[in-house]
Amino acid sequence: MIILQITGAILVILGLVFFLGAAVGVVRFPDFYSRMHAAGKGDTLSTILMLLGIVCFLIADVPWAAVIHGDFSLLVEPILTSIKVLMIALLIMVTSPTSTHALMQAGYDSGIKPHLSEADDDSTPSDEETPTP
Amino acid sequence: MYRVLVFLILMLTWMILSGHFDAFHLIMGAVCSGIVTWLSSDLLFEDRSLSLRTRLRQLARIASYFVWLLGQVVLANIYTLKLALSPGGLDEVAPRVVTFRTHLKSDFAKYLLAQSITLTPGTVTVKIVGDEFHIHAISKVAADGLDGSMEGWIKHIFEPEASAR
Amino acid sequence: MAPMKIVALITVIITGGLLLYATGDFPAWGDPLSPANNSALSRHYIEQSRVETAVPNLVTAVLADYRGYDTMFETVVVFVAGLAILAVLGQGTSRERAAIQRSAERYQERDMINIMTARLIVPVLQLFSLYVLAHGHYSPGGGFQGGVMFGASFILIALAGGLPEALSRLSIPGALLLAGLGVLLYGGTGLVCMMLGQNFLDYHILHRLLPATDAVMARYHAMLIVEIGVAFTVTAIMFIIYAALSSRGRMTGGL
Amino acid sequence: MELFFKLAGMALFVLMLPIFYRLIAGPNAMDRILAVNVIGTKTTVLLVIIGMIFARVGMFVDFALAYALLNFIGSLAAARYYHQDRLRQERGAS
Repeated sequence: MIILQITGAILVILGLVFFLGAAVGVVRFPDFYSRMHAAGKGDTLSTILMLLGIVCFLIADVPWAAVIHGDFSLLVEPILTSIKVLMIALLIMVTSPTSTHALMQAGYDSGIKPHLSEADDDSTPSDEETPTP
Repeated sequence: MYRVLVFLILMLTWMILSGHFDAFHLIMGAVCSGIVTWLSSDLLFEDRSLSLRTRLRQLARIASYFVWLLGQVVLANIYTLKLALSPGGLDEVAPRVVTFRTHLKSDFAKYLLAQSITLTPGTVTVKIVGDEFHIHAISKVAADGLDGSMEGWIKHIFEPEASAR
Repeated sequence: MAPMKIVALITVIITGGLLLYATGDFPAWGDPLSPANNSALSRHYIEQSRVETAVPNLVTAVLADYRGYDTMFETVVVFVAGLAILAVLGQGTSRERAAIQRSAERYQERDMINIMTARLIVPVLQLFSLYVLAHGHYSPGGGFQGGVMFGASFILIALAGGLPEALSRLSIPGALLLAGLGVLLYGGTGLVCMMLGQNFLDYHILHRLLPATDAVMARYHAMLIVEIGVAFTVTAIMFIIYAALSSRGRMTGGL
Repeated sequence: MELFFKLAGMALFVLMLPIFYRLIAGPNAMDRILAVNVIGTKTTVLLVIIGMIFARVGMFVDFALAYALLNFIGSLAAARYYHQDRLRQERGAS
């Protein structure tokens, strides 16, 4: 069970690292849209990783010795809790891109100036456009 | 038909949430699932002409797609992390708006594509107008990443006959 | 604006500081000597509520049974607040509604991604709110929380698919009926107790009406009935407040 | 293990501070909504972690689920409000 705990700890720490990326990105990036990139993605993955780590801890916490001796009732509650935590992760995976998208669209349609770099104007397949409100 | 399916899914969710399996709570769960089915079963499963077999096949393909997507999400985050933390990373930040047309037909397929684009490297769906996707990409590398492999995956999920040809 | 903002900021900081300072006076977590444990009344609740009502969650027992009056009038306050908002903002005349509908449709195209997410989330949200409502006896929750979340599911429909879509699921007259029904369910439970010869909201006498219950389980089930009443009112009023405020009383357009 | 989760929760809070900076400084309203959205998502995780510290995850998971759902509705409402508000202003100006 120590392996599960170590895996869980690694996942939680990885989640924190990704969240560090999101936090730094939110502060450092030049305009609203790129900040949204950092926030939207770092947020989703770090949340999912940390919740997965917590699931690992929950499963490791089950008194396996008693379960092996036939006392399966002890298994019910941790399993249900783990499924609920996974449900939160799934929920975040659905809702977080949606709110990212809704915020992006609101900013785009209301004409927040994007920070477009002049350095590379090789508009390959991309046809750049300034938002026309 | 689909109502029964929705009811069963909701009942399963109820049992996971509840954790009490005595008769009183199960009956209450059936009543509550019934209420929710009655109120909002029309929200789930838009296209009801498909048979359950097709649905199950789609579900299996969506599951394998999810695994691939999760890998892409990790890559997305490593990319953002690199941009955010490396001192020269900001030079690479060159946001742009890309538009492209999709060949996907159903709304759910477009939805899945839009959400996947939002989750993966440096791109966010800003809006969908009809068939046209407006994508905001954070850098040139990210914009070049939109090569249509993701659309191929999703086309394979929902329209397997079309993509086989 | 700027001076007002500074005043607001200072107010917030001072309030927050006072609240943080006040937490220092709290008894330690689970402290048996805390003042809340030492009056005769609270000791009675802590020791006897499980025996008297069969409800493991002490908070629910106190809220819906021992202090039933309190909760009933809270529900009435919520109800009256909804009525007041409708009275001030109005329900919109039909001609106005049609005119605004036309102008609103022009610039307000709905967003497909939001709609699809709402379609996925709303059933989960509704089922979860019913779970919170029904399991108020075991885990934290109850009528108010469940009602707020059920109301939020209608708000989500309105946000994603437009207010007309949400109003077609729960119309304003329907919501008012639901809100009234909730208060009626609560007060009616109390009145039935009176008719059976007990005090108002003294649930244990209800074992004569409810099948297969004794005096203790009657209190348990009556609490659930009362919570359902609270949830009805809160759901309806949440939605009414949102619909009225987001459309400035015209019941169309909206966010 | 409790110590690990206490440290993790504290680290999570410390990492939220830059986002609080964005919340206070953020040049316009959308930046602030963004910051609130991120903090909300992280609060979900923080609730589960608090549950681990108190060894009552079964209870706190319900809070986290409710919070995640309501946080999503909140940021969607904020985005829609901003969107419509701007559109209304433009219509009023033209």
